Order: sequence, then C-alpha cells, then structure tokens
Amino acid sequence: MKKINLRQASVPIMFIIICAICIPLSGLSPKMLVNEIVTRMGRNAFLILSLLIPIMAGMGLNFGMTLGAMAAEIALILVCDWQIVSVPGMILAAIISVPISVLLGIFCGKILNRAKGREMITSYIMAFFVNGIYQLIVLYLMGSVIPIKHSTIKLPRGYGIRNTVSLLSMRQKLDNMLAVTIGGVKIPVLTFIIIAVMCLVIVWFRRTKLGQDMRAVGQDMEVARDAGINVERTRIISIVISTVLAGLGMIIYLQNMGNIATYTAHSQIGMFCIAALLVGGASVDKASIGNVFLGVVLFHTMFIVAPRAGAYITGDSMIGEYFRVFVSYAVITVALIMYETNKRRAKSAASQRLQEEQDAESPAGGENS
Amino acid sequence: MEESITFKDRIKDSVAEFGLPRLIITGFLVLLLIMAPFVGADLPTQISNIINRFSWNGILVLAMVPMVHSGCGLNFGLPLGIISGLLGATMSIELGFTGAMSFVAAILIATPFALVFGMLYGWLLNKIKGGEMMIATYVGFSSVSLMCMMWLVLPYSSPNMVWGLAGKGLRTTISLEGYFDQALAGIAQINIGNISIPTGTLLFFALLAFAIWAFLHTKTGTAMTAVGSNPAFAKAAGVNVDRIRMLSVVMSTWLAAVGILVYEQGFGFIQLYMAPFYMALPAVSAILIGGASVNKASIMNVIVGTILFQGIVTMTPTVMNNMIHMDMSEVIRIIASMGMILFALTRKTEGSR
Amino acid sequence: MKNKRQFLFRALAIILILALAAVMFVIGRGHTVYFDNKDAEYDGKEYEAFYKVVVIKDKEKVAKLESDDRGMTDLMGQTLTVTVEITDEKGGESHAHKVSMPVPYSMDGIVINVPALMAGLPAEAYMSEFVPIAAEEEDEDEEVVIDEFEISDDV
Amino acid sequence: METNSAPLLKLQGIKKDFNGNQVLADINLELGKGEVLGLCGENGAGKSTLMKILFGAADITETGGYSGDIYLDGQKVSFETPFEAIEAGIGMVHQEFSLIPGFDATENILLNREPEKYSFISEIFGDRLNTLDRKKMDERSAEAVEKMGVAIDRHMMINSMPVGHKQFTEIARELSKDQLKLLILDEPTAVLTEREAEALLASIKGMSERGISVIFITHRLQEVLTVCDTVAVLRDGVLVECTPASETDEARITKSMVGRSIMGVAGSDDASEQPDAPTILSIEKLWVDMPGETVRNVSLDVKEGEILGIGGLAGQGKLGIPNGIMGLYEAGGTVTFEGRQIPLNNPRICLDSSFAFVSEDRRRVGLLLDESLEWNISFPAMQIQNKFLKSYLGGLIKWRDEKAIRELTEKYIEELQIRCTGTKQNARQLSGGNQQKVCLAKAFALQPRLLFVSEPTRGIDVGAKALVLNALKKFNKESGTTVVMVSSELQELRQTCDRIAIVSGGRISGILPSSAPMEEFGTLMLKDVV
Repeated sequence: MKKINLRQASVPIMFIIICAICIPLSGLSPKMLVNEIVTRMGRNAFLILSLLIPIMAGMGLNFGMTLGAMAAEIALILVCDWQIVSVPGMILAAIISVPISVLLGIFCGKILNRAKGREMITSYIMAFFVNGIYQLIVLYLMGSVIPIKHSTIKLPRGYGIRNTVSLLSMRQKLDNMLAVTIGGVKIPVLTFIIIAVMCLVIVWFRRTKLGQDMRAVGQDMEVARDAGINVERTRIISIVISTVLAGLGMIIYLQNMGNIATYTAHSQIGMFCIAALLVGGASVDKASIGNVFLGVVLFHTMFIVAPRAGAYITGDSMIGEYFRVFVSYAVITVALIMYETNKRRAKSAASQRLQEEQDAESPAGGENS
Repeated sequence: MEESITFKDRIKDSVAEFGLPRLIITGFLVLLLIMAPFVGADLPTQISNIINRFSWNGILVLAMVPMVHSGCGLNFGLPLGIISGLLGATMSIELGFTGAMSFVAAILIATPFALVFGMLYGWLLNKIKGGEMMIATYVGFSSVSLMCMMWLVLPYSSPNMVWGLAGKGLRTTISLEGYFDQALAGIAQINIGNISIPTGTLLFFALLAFAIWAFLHTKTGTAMTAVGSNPAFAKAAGVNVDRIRMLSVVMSTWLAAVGILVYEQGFGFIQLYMAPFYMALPAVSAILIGGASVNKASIMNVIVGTILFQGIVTMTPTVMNNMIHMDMSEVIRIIASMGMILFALTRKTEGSR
Repeated sequence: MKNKRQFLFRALAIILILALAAVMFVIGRGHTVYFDNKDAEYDGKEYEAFYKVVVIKDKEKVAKLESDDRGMTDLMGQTLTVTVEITDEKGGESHAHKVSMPVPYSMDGIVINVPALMAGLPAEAYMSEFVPIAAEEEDEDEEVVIDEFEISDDV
Repeated sequence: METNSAPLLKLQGIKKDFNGNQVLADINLELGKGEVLGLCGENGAGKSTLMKILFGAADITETGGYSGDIYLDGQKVSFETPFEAIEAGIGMVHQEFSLIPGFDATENILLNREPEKYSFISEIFGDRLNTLDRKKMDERSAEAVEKMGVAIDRHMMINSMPVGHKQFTEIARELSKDQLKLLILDEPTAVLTEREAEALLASIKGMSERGISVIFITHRLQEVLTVCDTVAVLRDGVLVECTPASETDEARITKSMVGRSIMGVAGSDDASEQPDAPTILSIEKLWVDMPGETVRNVSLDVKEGEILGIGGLAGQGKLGIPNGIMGLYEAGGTVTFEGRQIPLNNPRICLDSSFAFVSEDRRRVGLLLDESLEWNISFPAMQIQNKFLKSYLGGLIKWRDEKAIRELTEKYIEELQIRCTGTKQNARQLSGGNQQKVCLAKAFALQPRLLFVSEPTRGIDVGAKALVLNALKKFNKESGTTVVMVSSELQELRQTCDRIAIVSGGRISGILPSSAPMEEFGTLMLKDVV
C-alpha cells in the first residue's frame, strides 16, 4: 500500500538536488548549517503542523492560518504591555490568543462553508480581509480604545503600535529551557518536546471519532452527510483547530525571533509554511507529520543557502533572495497544478478502464457486467 | 438598472441583486462626497483626482472582462500581463525610443510577450478547469518573483534605468520623464480651474472598452459568453471550449499589459520588482464593486467599479483625516475591497467556479 | 444529565485556565530593579553610601557598585531575593547579607537604595518608583509601514 | 413464510403527487415479518417514489409530503427524514453507492456508528473526542458480514474493490444496524456478476430466515420468482398486481408491467412504416461509454423521413446512443450518414453534417440558464451555420444581428407556445415544460436533416407533453426531418413514432412497429436487462 508515488516525491527530490548544489557554494560550515536548521525546525514546525487538520478534512491548504498568527500577535502585544515576561508571558499570551483564534476560526469556517469547492482562494482572500481588521485594531484602536501603557510599544502619536515590538523579555526563553548543546549545536529541547507532544496529539486525533468524521467529510461530503455526520460543523471545527494551533505556533515562532514585526510578521507566514509543507512531499489533499519535518529541513536549507550561493555565483546577493522567494511560490504553484491535474487524471482513468472492460467483453455479448 | 419603473421595486431589486457589501461601499462613497465640502476638502480637486485615477486604472480593470466571460473566473493572474507591459516599457526605453513614440513602441513590444505568456497561461488554465483562481494567483506570484531575478540579470544598459553604481540591474523605480510620461493624458488635456481632465487617456480607455464591447457582440464573443455561462451547452453546440478560453486568457493578458503602460504614463514612473505583486487585487475588487460576479461582467461594471473604487481610495484619506484626524484610508480600503471579493466568492454561482 | 456533567467539566476547565492565567499574571510580572549605592536620608537621618556593593541574584553577579553608582537587573515575580555583599572601606572585608522583599505589583521600575535597605529602614524609605525622565524626546513620528509587498527576509 | 396477524409493514391508501402530477394512487400493501416482497414496474411506475416515502426522503417532504398511512409493527409512522426511518428499523440500499472511497469496508460499514472508547478529554470537548474502538469495530463488521453470508474482505479500501463488493459493503452496513427490521434493496443485482447475484439471493433468503423483511426491487424477473414470497407490480402509480410468487410467472408479470388497461391505445394513428424509404443513417457496432448508460455493440438503420423511437428501461443504454453519436461521450464504431462516414467524438462535425440534438439533461447541457431566450434559441445556429450575423469589413467582423434573432425567437415563442415575459427573459425563470420547448426551438432553428431528441417529456406536465410531441411530429412532417426519439415512456413512443427499437443491456433487443402489442415490448425490454 505504501508505494512511493514518483510524482508525489518529485518535489522533495528536486529540493534535495537544489540543496545539494547550493550547500557547497554557500560556504557555510556544516555546524552553522545544522545549527540554523535546528533553530528553524523549532521555530516553524509547530506552525506547519497546524496545516494538517484542514487537509484531512478536505479543505485544502489553509491559507487562513494567518488568522491564528494575528490572534497570537495581538495577545503578545497585550502581554508585552502588561509586562508579563518570560515563559509565564507566553503561557498567558497563549491563553489570550485561543479565544480570539476560536472566534476567527468560526468566522473563517462559516465563510468557507459558503464557498465549497474554492476553499483555498477564499481562505487566501480571508487572510487579507482579516489583516485589514487586524490593522484597524492594532493601528487605531490600540492606545485609543484598548489601553496601552508603555510608550516603548506605542507610536509617539498616542495610539497605534510601533512597527516593531520588542520581545526581549521572552526572547528564546522557551528554547533555552532545558537546552542542550551537542557539538556546538544548540538544541531547544523543550520546544522540541512541545512539538513532539503536538505530533502525538495529531496522531491521537486521527483515531478519535471526530478525526474519523473529518476524514470522511474530506473524502465525500455527501456520503458523510447521508451517514448523519454534521458536515458543516465538522468543517468549521477543523478550521478552528487549525487557527488555534497556528496561534500557538506563532507564539513559539515569535519567542524565537525575539521581536514582532507588527504589520508584516503574519503576512508571509502562511505562504512560507505552506511552501515548506509542500516541499516535504505533501499535496493539497494528503499530508503527514513526516512531510512537515522533511519540509522544514529541505525548505529551510534552501532558504539559508540560496542567497549565499546566489551571491557566490552572480556576485549579487539579491539574486539569491529573489530566488528563494521565487522557489517558494513556484513550489506552491506546481503543487496546486499537480493536485488539479491529478483530479482530472483520476476521472479519465476511470472511464478508460470502463472502456477496456467493455471492449474485451463486447464481442462475447450476452453476459451481465 | 437604468430604466425607472417604480422606485420602491427598483430599490428592492437592486438591493437583492447588488448585495449588501456593494451597497455599503456605494453608500460610503456618497457619504464621503457629501461630507467633503463640510470638512473643508476641495471637491473639484477630489473629482479631478478620481477622474485621473480612473483613467490610470480603467484598462487594468477592463482586463478582467474576457476571462470572467469565458468562465475562467477572476483573473488573479493579472501580474503576468503586467510583466509583459513592463518588459515592453523597459525595452522601449532601452531601444532608445523617447517621447510619445516610446509609448507606441512599448505597446508594440509588449504585445508579443503578452501573446506568448497568455497562451502558456491559457494552456495551463485549460488543464486545470475548476481550480483557475487559486492557480492564477500563484502563477502571478511565481512570474513576478521570477522576473525579480530577471530585472537584475537581463542585459539592460540604459543609464536612466540601471543602478548608477553597479551599472547593471534595473532600478526599482524608473522615471518616465522624457519618455512616455503623460503620453496619453497630455493629448487634448482640459484644465478648468482645479479640474484637469486627461482626455487622451479617457479616449484610449473608451476605445478599448468599445472594442471589447464590440467583440462580445461578434460570433466569437457570443461563444465566449456561452462558454462562461455553460461550457457543456457550448460544447454541445459545437464550440471549441478550450480554444475560446485560451483566446479570453490571451485577451486578458494583453489588456493587462496595455493597462499597466497606461497606468505608468499617468503615474510617471515604472515600478519593477515586487510592485506588480498585488496589483490584481484592486482590479478584482473594483470590477466586483462595479456589480460583476465571478462569472458575469460587463463594461458598465468596469466603469462603475473603477469610479467607486478609486473614489474611495482618493476620498477617504482627505475626508477621514479632516473629520477624525486619523488616516484610516488604507485600512478601510483593504477591508472594503477584500470584503467585496470574499462576498463574491461565497455567492452561489452556477456553471463555472 | 450528560449535558450537566459536561457543563460542569467545561466550567471547571475554564476556571482552571483562568486560574492559570491569574497565576501567570503574578509570577510572570516583570520588573526592572535598580540598585542605588547613594546617600539616603530618612526621618532626618543620613545614611552614607558604602565603598563598594556587589549584588548577587540567582548566583549571578548582577551589579558591582562603587559609591554613587546605580546598577540594574530584571526580576520576574513579586519577590526580590538578592545577596548583597558590602565592603565598607577600601581593602576591607566584605560581608554578605541575604535580603528578600516583596515588590509592588504596579511598579515597572523599582529603585532600591542599598544603604537605606541595609539600615533596616521601612520599605517606603529604600524603595521608590523609577520614572523614565527624558524618554519622550524621540518624538519624530514613526512612519508605519503596512507594506504588503515586503518579503521578510527571515522566517 | 408465516403470515402474522399484525404484519410488519402495512401501507394504506398511499397517494402522492408532484405539483398536481399524480404519481402514486391509493397503494395498499402488507408485508409480514421475514417476508420478501418483489417490487416490479417500469421506470416511472412509482417504485422509487413509494420507497422514498417509506424511507422519509427529503424530496418527499419538500414537495408537500404524501397522504395515506404507514404502519410499522402495528404503529402508525411518518418519517420526516431518513434518519427517523433508520431509527425505526428500516434500511435502504440505494443504486448509487454511498461509501467513502478511502475507507476500508469495516470503516464504511460502521460509518458514523463506530464503537468508541471513553476518553477523559471528551468530558470537556464532547463525545466526538472519544477514540474509536478498532477491535470492536472489527468484531461488529465481522458479525454483519457473517449475517449477510457473503464473504468480503473487510480491510480492503473501497476504491480498490470490485463494484459487487461495494454493493455488499452497503448491504452489510444495513445489516450491522441492530434495529433493522425491513431492508429495501433497489436493483441490487444490476451491478453484480452472475455468481455474486446468486450469493445475494441466498443472502436474502438468509435474512428472511432471521426475521428481517426485504423489499426487493429488480427488473430481473427470474430473480423475483426465485427469492420472493410475494410479487407486487406497479404501473403508472397503481398497484396492479400483488400475488404470491408461487402463483405467477414471468409472462404474467411482464404483462402487468406494461399492459395499459386504461387507455389501451394502439400505435399512433398516422404511424407508417416506410420500408422503401432510403436509409439515411446507419449505425454499426457502436459502443458508448456514458456512465450509467453504457451502449454495447449497437447496429441500427434509420430511414429517411421517419420518426424512430428508442425505448427501454433506465440505465440500459438508450440515452447513450444519441449522446455517443453526437460526440458528448466517448464512443466507438461506425456511423454513416447519407453515405458519408461521420467521425465520432467530435460534436462539431455532427452539427456541421446537419444533425441536431435535444439533450435529456436540459439544465446542464440543453440550456444557457443565465442567458436570454434569444441567445438560447439562436446560439447553435449562429455558431454552426453563421446565421443571424451581420458582416462588416468584408466578413472580417461578424456581428450579432439582434433584430433577426429577436424575430426568430418570437416566431418560436408563438409556434411552440412558450410561456415567457419576452424574448429577453432568462431561461432559468421558465418552467420545465417551457424550457423543453426552448430546447426544441434551438434544435429546430438549426433546420437539421436528422434530429435526435432525448427524453423530451421528462419532468414536464401533461399539457406541455402533448405540445412537445405534436411539435415534433409536425416538424417531422413539414420539414421532412428524420427524427430519432429516445424516451423511457413507451406509451409516448407508441403515440409518436413509426418504429420503435428497444434497448436492453446496452444492446438493441428488437425493433417493432409502434402498433405491436404491449407485451412484446415488455418482453424485449426485459430481455438482456443488466
């Protein structure tokens, strides 16, 4: 059953080749490279895990995961203003982000239920729409309606949040707990434990009734409905879970970064996470935990080495920068095209089989098929 | 919506057909226009602004029409056409054309690019019927980021365009002064007081709009509408659905190429690199605001939509700023335009997706 | 019956989470603590600054203060526990004192006057709020970039 | 078979109409515990409607419900939704599979009824977070499969199963429901091989012994006679026969199925076979891959100027013939028209050879629902024959001639009595009958030499039916167009056509003059039924 689909494996293989070419050119020492990859694994893996559940529910790549990221940013800004620091600050931010994420998730889920068959483009536009609302809150309401005390995060005009909010008090506090250094590579053990627990939760979730229902809904909504499964609700739940997880993932991500780029941090997150997942060999309708980790390693290796390799080849560092952006988009494009053509191919294959059966039987006649 | 029967019925009908978001946006603009004099904004300047911006953006919005008609959905892949236009503009300058001639040359050079890109793009969209919009978006993104590298690598050498120090690689912004800045707008420009009307640009838009309108009345144009309305019907009536769709994509792409050139001649600059990235979204929301849906659009939708959209873009900053001393225009623009697209996507549409 | 039970559990879970949040508010509250080795005055009495003060928090030396110096450290939670090593004169023996005190929740920055503290005076004598004075001078308006085009270079 | 005093199921005076169209008239039926009832009837006789009523299907409740009473176990019941029916112990296996393709048989058998293991988390987040008890699921599905008596691989994915096993998976799913008292099987043997069908019959007998009553709908009469205790025959919404299986035979059932006692109409009055007319279209060895309407090895000659009817039961392939010839579905074989061979799978060439086709799928293929009547009627003629166009610049630009289009549309609105507010009205807003007329007008406007009409009266009211059929006849007479008409309604074919070919099992089972007796048609229809 576990045949490796060559088409499916083509993207990871391509990336392995890109990395294999770029790594020597980049001139990075293996230690530095491993260090970077481990850091990025801890930073991004949780965020990418949040994409798995909507895929299971047949809703495609959840471009709306940005919603969770925004919820997390709002929570972190507030916590920062209240001067709750370090790990307790993160836990508090997580607690605050969850209800915001849930509300946004329900909203997004309801909208997506009205746009069945084009969930992806809708969730993509949804991310922009909520970004507008986020800006309204953060840029205009914070400081004027929502009390913000500290001038370090407030714009000098008296309301609105600065372009960058420093998270120095939380910076890598989670990563540093229980951290182990092996051969010069810092391993953020606690972060990895949290990610591992999340993986276990996802594995467990697949075995629950809800997980089973989601898989059923993902494969055939009508059949699931006939069997008495509440399709709409199940789909909304999957989006809510994804949004909440994205929010928690964003907190892990930002504590590692050490500051919030208030107006831009979330906007690219969705794209990079989705690209990483696809690079790991996932497709629009099928993704596993393995895809997440393979994706993080391959995608981020490319991300780290591409600019340096580009600079080495062309003498212009910008080429590499643009190259990795191009690759991110190209990967998503290719994955989407493969998904759509596969759908078509499955259909035509079915009718071809019918024809052959019939041809073989046609001269004989008389037999019931 | 032109004829007036009974006022009440009309309102009821138009509300149902119009949709709430569109109504809110229109109402908002009307409110802005009414408020403008009270808060001390200069109405003629505002109107002049709207007309100007309309003339810049009209053709980009018009580029949506063919693809919507053929059922390919909203052309989120507009950047592909824009890139053709940018190639035309930069090559025209590189080849040494100046003044109004450089505009003509830009269009001529952009055309083959638009045709080739459009055909590739159309071929791709024919392979993935049903998933057009998402893939179009990412085709646009990929091509923009690919071109980012190209702008650096391609052997441009005109000193007006490349980075001064390195002597190669195009600048992010290139001034069109001495080239086709105001090439169209300058033709028969009318200036009355604060109002200045770019007659040339408006006429050019009118010409293209008329061409599209006329095309939709031809045999092929009729087939295009039918393909968008019901591909199965069109196929049963002997229409080559794939060819018609391809044609519509090529048309959209070419219009986008011309559209960006017209935009640039008004704006006065060529913007390269990531600038074309999100240019599809304003155009998409403009045509939707104008009353189009995912698979129906008319020239009227283009005109009304562009005026409404650009009206909000130009009016909100001044009026809002004067009113509450907060410049929320950007945020309002994002919420309004994205809300409009969301609304259109969630509406039940028959036929194409 | 089932619903009631579930409601109960849910309420319990929410209360637990809220309680957790409340605990985080207390134990996670961050303060900046400043140590002053300066002359102090209280109740008409003068307390002279020491020759040298070393402040040790969590086995880590956070400040080494000569007379009239100010040092600082970050604190999480509501209790400040430090060891203060005091040298009265040059070349003299240092003696360590372990002190522990509650800090007011509402203060972001707290100034502690070490001589007053060592003299065993009441809290209001050695503890005062740190008020940032000239922090407001950078009044150039920050341009907010809500740039949709920007590709962040680090993820 | 024992007859209890209180039957398991009792239907009393069941009536149902769709918008005034009577489809069931006063049905009275009883079914004892463990009894097997065979339900026969032509398509459209009301079998599905009756079963839908019993099963609480949504389209019954949405169209105003039914009248009459249903008693289950002596209790009066009326189901609003299928779930209520299932709760009460009724199970139904539909013709279309309702299975999740990526699940295995066990998961499908217990879909949404999986046994669960308690987990503490569910106290907070609700029961759906209980984990599935895979072991128990396995046991339950094994039990159900055993009950069914046909061995299937319970761990095989549905999408890699042969079609028969999918059918058995569905049956096992119904059997796994403990409360099951009555199982409705809607043409279950249609997709089975002969051996599988035998296994199913044995399984039905087994169910009956366990005390489960079965309603068995099929076109294969020998199966009915083998397995059923009682045979009920529906015709035009009337229960014409309900006899013990032992007292009847195939011939008698066939006769009850097709015999029209009410009208007793013979062929159409002006029907005339034209044996001397030249053959205009000759079909040889045609196969068509149309899902659900597969055509196998059909050879047929159509004579110039005639109206040829093609009849047969649903799913036997009659719809595949015109759809295949017109290139809408993958097809093979040779088609010769007026001596020229017509390449298949190319709609354009068919249309250029002046064929026209009125599709059975009005809404999807037949109409531009969101465009005006003008567009609908003129479009094919415009695209194929360049009609209704004005040329400018020496033919470089071909513009729509709105005036000509309007005149054409007005002409057909009048001729076919299309009820509409004007030529600009959207096709979507018309009623089914009027939409059908628009489809005809569209084909007439092409002025074809050969016209295929597929199910022209499906889903339209009586008045419109007569109008449509008369319009067809008139068109045939006046313009000499050869017409091939496909319909499930034999009566209608007999009224309209000169000759009628009957399709059964994807093949032509015979061609009869329309005046031939009903029984002969019936026999042909059931000849190779799949």
